[in-house]
Amino acid sequence: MLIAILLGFIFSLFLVFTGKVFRGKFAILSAAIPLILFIYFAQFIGRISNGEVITEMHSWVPSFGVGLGFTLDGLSLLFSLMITGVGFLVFLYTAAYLKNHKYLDRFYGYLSMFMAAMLGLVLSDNLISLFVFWELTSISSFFLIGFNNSNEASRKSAITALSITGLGGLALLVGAIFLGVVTGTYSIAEMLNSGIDIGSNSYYSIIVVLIFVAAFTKSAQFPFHFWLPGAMKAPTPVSTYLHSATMVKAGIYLLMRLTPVLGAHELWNSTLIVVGAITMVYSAVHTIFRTDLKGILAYSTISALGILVFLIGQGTTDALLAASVFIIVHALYKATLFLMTGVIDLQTGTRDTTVLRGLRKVLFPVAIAGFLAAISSAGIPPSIGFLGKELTYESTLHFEYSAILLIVLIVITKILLLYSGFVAGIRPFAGKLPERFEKVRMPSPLLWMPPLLLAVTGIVFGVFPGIIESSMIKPVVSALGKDGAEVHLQLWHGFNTILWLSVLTIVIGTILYFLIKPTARLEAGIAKLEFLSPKSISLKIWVWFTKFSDIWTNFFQNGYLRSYVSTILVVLIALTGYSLYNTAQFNINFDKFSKVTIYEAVISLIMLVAIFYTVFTRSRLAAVASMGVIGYAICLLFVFYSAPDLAMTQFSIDTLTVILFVLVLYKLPKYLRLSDYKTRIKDGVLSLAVGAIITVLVLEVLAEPVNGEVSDFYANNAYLLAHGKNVVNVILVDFRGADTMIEISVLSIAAIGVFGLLKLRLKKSDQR
Amino acid sequence: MTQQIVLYPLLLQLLLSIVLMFCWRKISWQRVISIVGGVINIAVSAWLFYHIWENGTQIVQAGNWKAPFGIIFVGDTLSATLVLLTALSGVAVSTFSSASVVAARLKFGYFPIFHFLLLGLNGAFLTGDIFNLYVWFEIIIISSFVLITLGGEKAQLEGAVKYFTLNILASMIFLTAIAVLYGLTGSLNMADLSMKVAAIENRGLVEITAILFLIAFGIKAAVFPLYFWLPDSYHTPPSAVSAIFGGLLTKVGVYALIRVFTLIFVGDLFLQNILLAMAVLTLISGGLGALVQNNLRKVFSYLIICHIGYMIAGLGLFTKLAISGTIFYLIHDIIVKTNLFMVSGLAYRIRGTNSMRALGGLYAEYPKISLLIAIPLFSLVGIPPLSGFWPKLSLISAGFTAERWWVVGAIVFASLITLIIIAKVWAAIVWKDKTDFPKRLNFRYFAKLKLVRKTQMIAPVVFLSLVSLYIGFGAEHIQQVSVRVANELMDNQQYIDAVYNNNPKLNR
Amino acid sequence: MTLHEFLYYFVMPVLSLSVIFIVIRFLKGPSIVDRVIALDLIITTGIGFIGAYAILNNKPSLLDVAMILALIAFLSTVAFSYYIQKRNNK
Amino acid sequence: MTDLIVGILAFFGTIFIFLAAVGLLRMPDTYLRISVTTKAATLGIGLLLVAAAVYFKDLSITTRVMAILLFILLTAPVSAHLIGRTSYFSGIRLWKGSVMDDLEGKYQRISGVLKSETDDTPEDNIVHDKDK
Amino acid sequence: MKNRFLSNILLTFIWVALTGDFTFANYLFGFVLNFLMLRMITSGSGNAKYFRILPKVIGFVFFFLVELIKANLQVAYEVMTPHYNMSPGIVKIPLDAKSNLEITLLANLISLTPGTLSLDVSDDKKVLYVHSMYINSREEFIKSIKNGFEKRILEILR
Amino acid sequence: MEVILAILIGVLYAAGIYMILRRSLVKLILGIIILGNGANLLIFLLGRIVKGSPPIIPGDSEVFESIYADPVPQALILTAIVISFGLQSFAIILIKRAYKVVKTDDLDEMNAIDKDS
Amino acid sequence: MKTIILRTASTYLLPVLLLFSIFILLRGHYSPGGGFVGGLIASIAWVLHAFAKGLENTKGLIRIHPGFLMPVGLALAFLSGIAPIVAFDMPFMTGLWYPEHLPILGSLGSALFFDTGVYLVVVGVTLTIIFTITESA
Ligand code: NA
Ligand code: NA
Repeated sequence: MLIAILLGFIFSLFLVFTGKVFRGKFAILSAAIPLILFIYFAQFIGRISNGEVITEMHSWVPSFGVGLGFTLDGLSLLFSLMITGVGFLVFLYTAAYLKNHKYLDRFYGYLSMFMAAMLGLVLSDNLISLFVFWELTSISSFFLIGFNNSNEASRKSAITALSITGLGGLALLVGAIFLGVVTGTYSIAEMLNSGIDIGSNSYYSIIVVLIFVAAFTKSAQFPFHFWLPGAMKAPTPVSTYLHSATMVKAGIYLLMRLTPVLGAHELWNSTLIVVGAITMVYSAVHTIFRTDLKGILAYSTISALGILVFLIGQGTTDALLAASVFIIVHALYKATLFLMTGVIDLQTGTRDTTVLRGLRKVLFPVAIAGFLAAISSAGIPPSIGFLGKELTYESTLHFEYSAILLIVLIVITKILLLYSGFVAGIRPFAGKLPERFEKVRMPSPLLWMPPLLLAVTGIVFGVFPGIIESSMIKPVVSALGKDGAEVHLQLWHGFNTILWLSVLTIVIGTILYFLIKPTARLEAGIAKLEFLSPKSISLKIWVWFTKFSDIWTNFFQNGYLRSYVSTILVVLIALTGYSLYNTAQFNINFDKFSKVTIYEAVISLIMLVAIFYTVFTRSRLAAVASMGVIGYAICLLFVFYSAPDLAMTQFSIDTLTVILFVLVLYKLPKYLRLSDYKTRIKDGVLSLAVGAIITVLVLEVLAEPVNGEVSDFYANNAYLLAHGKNVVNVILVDFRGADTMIEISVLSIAAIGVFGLLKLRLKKSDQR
Repeated sequence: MTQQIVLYPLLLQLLLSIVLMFCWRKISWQRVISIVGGVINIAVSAWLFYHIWENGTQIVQAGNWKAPFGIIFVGDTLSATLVLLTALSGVAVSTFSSASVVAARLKFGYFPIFHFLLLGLNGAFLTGDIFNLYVWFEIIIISSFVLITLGGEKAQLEGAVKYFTLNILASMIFLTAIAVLYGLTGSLNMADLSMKVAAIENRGLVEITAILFLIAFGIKAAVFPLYFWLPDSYHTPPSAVSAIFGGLLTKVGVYALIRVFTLIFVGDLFLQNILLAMAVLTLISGGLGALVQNNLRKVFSYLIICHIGYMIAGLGLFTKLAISGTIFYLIHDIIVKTNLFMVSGLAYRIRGTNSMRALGGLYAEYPKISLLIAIPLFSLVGIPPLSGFWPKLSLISAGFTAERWWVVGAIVFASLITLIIIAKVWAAIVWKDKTDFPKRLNFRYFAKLKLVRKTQMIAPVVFLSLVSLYIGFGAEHIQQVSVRVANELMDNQQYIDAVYNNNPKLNR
Repeated sequence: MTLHEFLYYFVMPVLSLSVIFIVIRFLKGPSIVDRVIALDLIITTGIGFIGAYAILNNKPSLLDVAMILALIAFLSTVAFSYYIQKRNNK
Repeated sequence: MTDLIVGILAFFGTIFIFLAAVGLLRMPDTYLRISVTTKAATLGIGLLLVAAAVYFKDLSITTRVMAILLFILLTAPVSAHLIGRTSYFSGIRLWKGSVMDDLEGKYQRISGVLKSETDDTPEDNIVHDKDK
Repeated sequence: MKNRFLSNILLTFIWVALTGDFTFANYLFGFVLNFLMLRMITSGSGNAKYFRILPKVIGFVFFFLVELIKANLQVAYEVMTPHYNMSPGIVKIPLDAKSNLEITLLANLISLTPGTLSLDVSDDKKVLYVHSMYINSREEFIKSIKNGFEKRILEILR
Repeated sequence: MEVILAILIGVLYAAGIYMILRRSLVKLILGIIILGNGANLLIFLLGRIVKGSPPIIPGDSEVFESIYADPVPQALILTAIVISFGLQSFAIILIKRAYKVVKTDDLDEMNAIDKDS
Repeated sequence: MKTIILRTASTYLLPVLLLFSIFILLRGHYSPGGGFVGGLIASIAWVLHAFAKGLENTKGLIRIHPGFLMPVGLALAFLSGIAPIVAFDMPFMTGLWYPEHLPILGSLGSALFFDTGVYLVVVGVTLTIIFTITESA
C-alpha cells in the first residue's frame, strides 16, 4: 500500500525532471497511474466485503509514535476507489482539456501529488500521518487553485483556500495531538481497542471542537464555506476532482472515521446536525442566485457536504448508511456536472446559464451525461440519487429529536438541489440553440467520455444497487462501528411517507425549475446582502486584523532607536524592580565596608562632576574631554584599589579613545540638537531607575559572603605552576588565555572593519 | 588525537581566519580556502558529533587547568549538534558568498571576518565558562557588525547603528550579570556556578541575576519586546550575510538562554512564566510584523522573530518533551532560515530588488529554481512532513500536558500566520508575472553571471534544502538527538559530572 | 608625625584640593583649550597622586602606572591641538 | 632621616602642584595658565617622584623615577608649546594687561605658515584684538 | 655611523637602567634590541658628540635646576598674592640656533622655565615667539634668553 | 567607600543610559563608553576591593604572604576594556562614516521604516 | 602639524617609547604590564610620530602595512596555543616552559610568545585604525 500511495509522489517528482515529455501528446499516459491504482484497490473489494481489514505498518518516526500505518477497510476502500476512479477519468479529461498547455506537466505533477496525498489521508490509521497527508492535500490544492498564476483573482483564491484549510489543518493537528496525549496513541485502531471512554474525559469538548474546525473548513461547512466558490478559479478538472469528488470529502471522511472514537455524544451529534443543516439550506438557497455554472455547482456541493455532515451528526446506522450512499451519489453526479461544465466552457467560451441554451444539438453525448447527472442529483428514479435521497429521508424521519424540523429542512434542501441540478445539467441543453452556439463542435472523446461514463455509472448503480450493497456500503457501515447492521439497498420501498416526500420534492423542484430563471438581476440581488455573508465578514475581520498588525508593528518598530532602548529598559526595570520589591533583604552591614579617605572622596566627586558635565554639555568636544576625565578618575580608583594593570590599560585606552574621537569629530557641526524637555525628563527618570536598581543590587551582593576558591588557586599557583608573579597577567596569558586569544581576534576584526568602513567605496550597482 | 577534539572546530576556524588574513587581496584564493575549509569543517564537526554521540559529553581544559580554575570547553550533544549545523550553514554561505558578494567587499576582509564569526558561534556553543561566553559573544557582535556595515550606505548604516547599540546594551547587561554572579559565587565556570548558585540562600538575588541574563540573551535571541534591532537591520547587508545572521545569530541567544536556564538557574516559576509570556508575545508580534512587510527580507526577518517564540515556549514549559521540541525546532530553523535568506539573495540577484511588489515571474522564467525555493519556504511553514512540522508535535503536546492553552494558541496562531505569509510570498515572487521594475544599470543580474557563479549560488540552496528534507523525512534521527539533548539538559548533574570527573593526563 | 601620617593628612588632601581646583577650571573653560590644559594637569597631578600613594602603601609597582601616565598623557594634548587646528582650518 | 627627606621633598612637590592648580584657576588668560601649569606641575611631580625614589631606595625604582622625569621633561614643554600655539591659532585673546604681541599678523590662517616678519597678505593673517 | 652607535649605547644604558638588571646578558640583550630598533627607525641624521659635551651637560643641568626653582618661586608669589603684578606679552626672539635639535631644546627649556612659554618657531626657523609673564623691556628679555639658555645649549650641541 | 562606589556605579549606568537615549550619535557612543566604565567598576567592586595590595607576588617570595586584591575581576575587566576598545573604535569610525553618508549625527533622522526597502 | 618642536621631539620620543613598550611587554609576567599595554604604548609612539611628521613619513618608516602585524600576531599566539597539542598532545594553551631560568625574561615559556602575539596584534590594530582614519580625514 505504501508503494501505491507513494506512486503519485514519485510520479510528480519524476515529472519535475522529465516534464517536457508529458507536456504534449504523451500527457495521456499519466492517466495510467490512477488506473493502475484503481485496479490495485479494486482487487481488495472481495476481501473487504468479507469483513477483512487489511493493515500495513511502516515505521517512520517512532520517537513521536508516528508511523505510516495504513488500514484498508470499507470506508477507506470506498474513498480509495473514488479517488483513483474519478482520478483516472480526470487525468484523461485533462489531457484534452489542457491540451498543449505550457505547464501541463506541472499540472499533472500537482494532480498526482494530490491524489497520492488523498490516498494517504484515507488509508492512514495514524492520526499524525493522516494530518501529514491532510496538509499535503491542502498544499496541492493551493498549487492547483493558483494554477492560472498570472491571474490575480486566482492567486488570491488560492491563498484564501490555503488559509482556511490551513486553519483547519492546525486544528486537526492540535486535536490529534490532544487526542494522542489523552489516549496515549495516535493510532485510531488502538484508540478504539484501548477502551478509553474519551467522551467522559474533561478534554473531550476541546478535542471535538478542534476536529470539527478541521472537518468544517476542509468540507466547506458554514461559516468556513466561502473558500470553495473562490476555488472555482481553478481549471475545471481541479474543481471536479478536488472540490467536488474528493478533497472536500476529506472532512467528511474525518468525521466518519472518528465517529466510532468521538461519536455518540450530545456535543458531537447536535453540533454536526446544526452546522450541517445550516450549511445545506444556506448553500442550497444560494444556488438560486447564481448564474455561473461553476458557481451553482460550488454551492450545491457545499449543500451536499452539509447534508453529509447532517447525516453523520444523526449518527444512527440508518444515517451513516445514507451518508455512505450519498457520498457515492454525489461523487458521481457532481463530477459529471463539473466535467460537463468544462466541456461547455471550452467549446462555447461561457458558463453563463442565462445564455446557454439548446446545446444538445451540438454536444449530444454531453447532454446525455448532464441529463443523467441531473436526475441523479434530483433523486429521480432509477438513478442512485433516488436511493440516496430515500435513505436520507428515512433516517431523518426516524431521528429521535426534532424529526419534523429536520425533515422540513432536508426536504427544502433537496428541492433546491433538484432545482440547481436541473439548471446545471438540463438547462444548457434544453430549448432552442442560439445562433452564437451553432458553430460549436463536438470535442475529443477524452472530454465527453469521462462525464458520460460517470453519469451512466450512477444509473447502473441505481438500477442494480446490489453491485455496491455488499461490496461497498456494508463494509463502510461496519467500518463506522456499526458491525452487523442490516444493509439492504433497493429502489422500491413501497408507498410510505418517504415516497410521498420524494414526490413532493420532485414536484416542487420541477415547478421551481420552470418558475425561476437564473438572471443577472437575481445574482445582483443577493450581492446586496453580500456584506452579511461570512466571506465579507471574514474579509472585514482580515482587513481589521491587517490594520491592527500594522499599528502594532509600527508602534514597537517605529524606527527610533531610543524608543527601542526605552522599551528594553522598561522591561528591565519592571522585571528586576518587581523581583527586588518581592525578595530584597536589606541586611547591608556598613561595618564591613572600608572607610572613606579624603582622596577617594575627592576622586569620586570629580568623577561625579565629570559625568554630569559629559551628560549635559552641548559641545561634543567638551563631552569627549570630560569623558576623558571620567576615565582618568577611574584609572586613579584602580590605582588606589590595587589594580595597576587595569590602571595602565584604562589610561592608555582612554587616551586612544579620545584621540579617535578627536580625529572624527572635527568634521561634525559644533553643537548638538537636543530633545525636547518632556523627553529629557522621561529619559532621566528611566536612567535613574536603572541606576538605582544597579546600586541596590550592588549593595545587596556586597552583603553576601565571599568565595575565594578560584582566586586563591590562581594566587597560589601563579608562580609555582605558571611561572609568573603578576597574577593578573598570568591569568590573561595562561589561566584564562583562551579569553585573550579571542580578545585579540576581536581587536583584529575591529581594525579590519574600520579599514573597510573608511576605505571601501562600492559602485552604485554593487551596493547591498 | 581525540583528546582535544572539542577544540578542533574552533582551532580550524581560527586557523582559517588567520590564513585568510594573510591572503588579504587574493580573493580567488580566499574563495577556495573558505569553501574547502568549510568542507573540512563539516568533517571535523561531524567527527566531533559522532565522537560525542558515542562517548558522551567531552571536555577540554584549556591550558590544562582543571575546573573550575581554567576555561573549560564542553562538548555535549547540544553543543556538538549546533557546531555541526553551523558547519553546514557555514559552508553553504561560504559558497553562496563566493558568487554573490561583490569583489570589492571580498577585498576588504569579508572572508576572514566571516570565519571569525563562525569561530565565535562555535566558541559560544562549546564554552563551559560564563565569561568566556561573553567574550565569544563579543567576537560575534564585532564580526557581525563589520559584516553588516562593510561597504554600507545609508540604510545599512542606519540599521547598523541600531543593531550595534542594542547588542552592546545586551552585552553590558550580560556583563553586569556575570559580575553579580562572580560577586555571589567567586566562580565563572558554569558547572561550578550551577552548584554554587543552587547553594545561595538569597534567592531574590539569584532571581534578579537570572532576569539580567534573560534580558541580555533575550535581546540577542530577539524575543518580544527586545527584538527591535533585528527587523531594522537584517535586511540591509548582502544576502549572504543576512543568511548567516538569520540562521545562526539569534540562535546563539536561544542557545545561551537554554544553557543558562537549564544549568544555572533552574526551577524558578516566575522566570518560567516570564519566558512563556515572552514566547507567546514573540510568536504573535513576529507574525503580525511579517504580515505587513513588503520587502522579502523584512518578511523573513520578522519570521525569524516569530519562530524564536517556539523555542522560547519550549524552554518556558520546561519539560523534557518541550525542551526536545525546542531543540528540534532549533535544528530545523538554523538550516531553513539560512536557506531562506540565500533564497532572498537569489531573488535579488535575479530581479535586482527585494520588494515583493517588484519581484515576480520566477515561475515562468526559472521553474526549477521556483521548485527549489518551495522547499525552504514550505519547510518553514511546517507543511508536513517537511522539517518545521515535527517540533510542533512536541511543543503542542507539552503545552497541552501543562495546560498552557495560550501557549498552544500562540503556536497555532504563529503557524497559521506563517502559512498565510508564505503563501503570499509565493504568490508574489513566484506566481505573479514579471513586473515592469526598471532594469538597473550595470547590475550583475543572475542571468548574466558565469556558470560557475550561478552554480555557487544555486548549489548551497540545494544543499541546505536537502538537509532540511532530511530533517523532515529523517525526523526520527533528529528527534533522537533532540530527546537525548533534552535528557542531558534536564539533568544538569550529568554536565557537572562531565566537567569534574574528566581527569586529564596531567592533573595539576 | 610620621611620614605616613604626613602623607595621609597633608599630601593627599592637598593634592585632592588641587584636583578640585583644576576641575573647576575644566568646567569653567571658557575655551576648549583651557579644558585641554586642565585635562593635562589632572593627569600630571594624577602622577603625583600615584607617587604619594605608592609611598603611602609601600607598593613600588604602582610607580609603573605613573610611568605610563607620564608617557602617554602628552598624546591627548597633541590630538586636541591637532583637532582644534583642523577645525579652525575648515 | 630618610623619612624626613622624603617628607620635605613630598611637601614641596605637593605645594608646587597646588600652586599650579591655583594658578590654573586664577590666571587671567589661557597663555598664562599654560605657562603657570607647565612649570609648577613639572617641578611638583619631579619632587614627589624623587621622594618616592628616596623612599624605596631601590635602584630599579630610582631608574624608573628617572625615566618618568625624563619623559615629563621631554613632553611637558612640547605639549605646552602645542597647546599655546593652538590657542593663538584659534584666536584666543591675550589678557588685557598684556604689554606686547609680536605674533600679531604672523600666522597665515589657511596655510598655517608662521612668518618671521609681517608681510603684505593681511587678509590671511591672524590678528586678534586685545581683550578690552 | 658614530652617531647611531652612540645612540645605541645610550639606549642600551636606558634599557639596563629600566630593567634594573645589571648583568652582561641584559646589556647584550639591550644592545641587540636597540640596534634592531634604531635600524628600523633611523631615517634622518643629526650628529652629536657625546663624550665631549658630558661635563657641560651636567653643568647645564644644575644651571637649569636653579632657574627652575627661581622661576617657580616667582610664579608662586604671583599665584598666591591677590593682585596681578605681571606684564605679560609675546616676544619675537631671533635665533642663532640653527638645527632642529638646537631650536627644539631651546624652546623646550624656555617652556620649562616658569613664566615663559615658547609658542612657536617661524617656518624659516629665524625667530622664536615666546610668551612671558614679565616683560619689562623687549630687548632685555631677548638678551636674557640669548645669553642664558641659547648660549649654553649651543655650547653643548656644537 | 563601597557605598560611594555603588552609588557612583549607579550614576555611571544612569548617565550612560541617558546618553544612549539622546539624539546625537556621538552622545550615544559616549553613553556606551560610560556604561562600559560603569560595568567595569561594577565587576571591580563586586570582586570586593582591597586597598594598596596589587596581586603581584612580591620580589623574592613564591606565594602571597599578606592579603592581595582578587586578580580575577581585574583580568576580566582588562579583557572587557580591550574588547570595548575594539567596539568603540569601530563605533567612533561609524560616526564619521554615518555623517558622511547621512549628513547628520542626529539619530532621529536615521529611521527609515519603509516596508518595501 | 607644522611645528619643528614637535617634529624634533617626536624623533627622539619614538625610540624611547618603543623601547619602553618592549620593556613593558617583557616584564608583564612579573610586574604590571604585558602585551596589551606594551602594544598600546608602541602604537602611541607611532601615532605621535604620525601626528608630528605626517602619516606618509611614518608609513615610510614602518615599511610594511601595520595591518599585516595582525595576522602575524594572531599566528604567533595561535601557534603558541596549539604547540602543546601538536608537540605533546596536551590541551590547547597549556603552558610550556623552558626549564632554566633566563636573564631578563625570568622563565621563558609559551606564555611569552603568546603575549608577544598580543603585542603585535595590538600594534597592528591600533595603527591600522588610526592611520586609516587619518588618511581619510
Ligand atoms: Na599675584
Ligand atoms: Na613653561
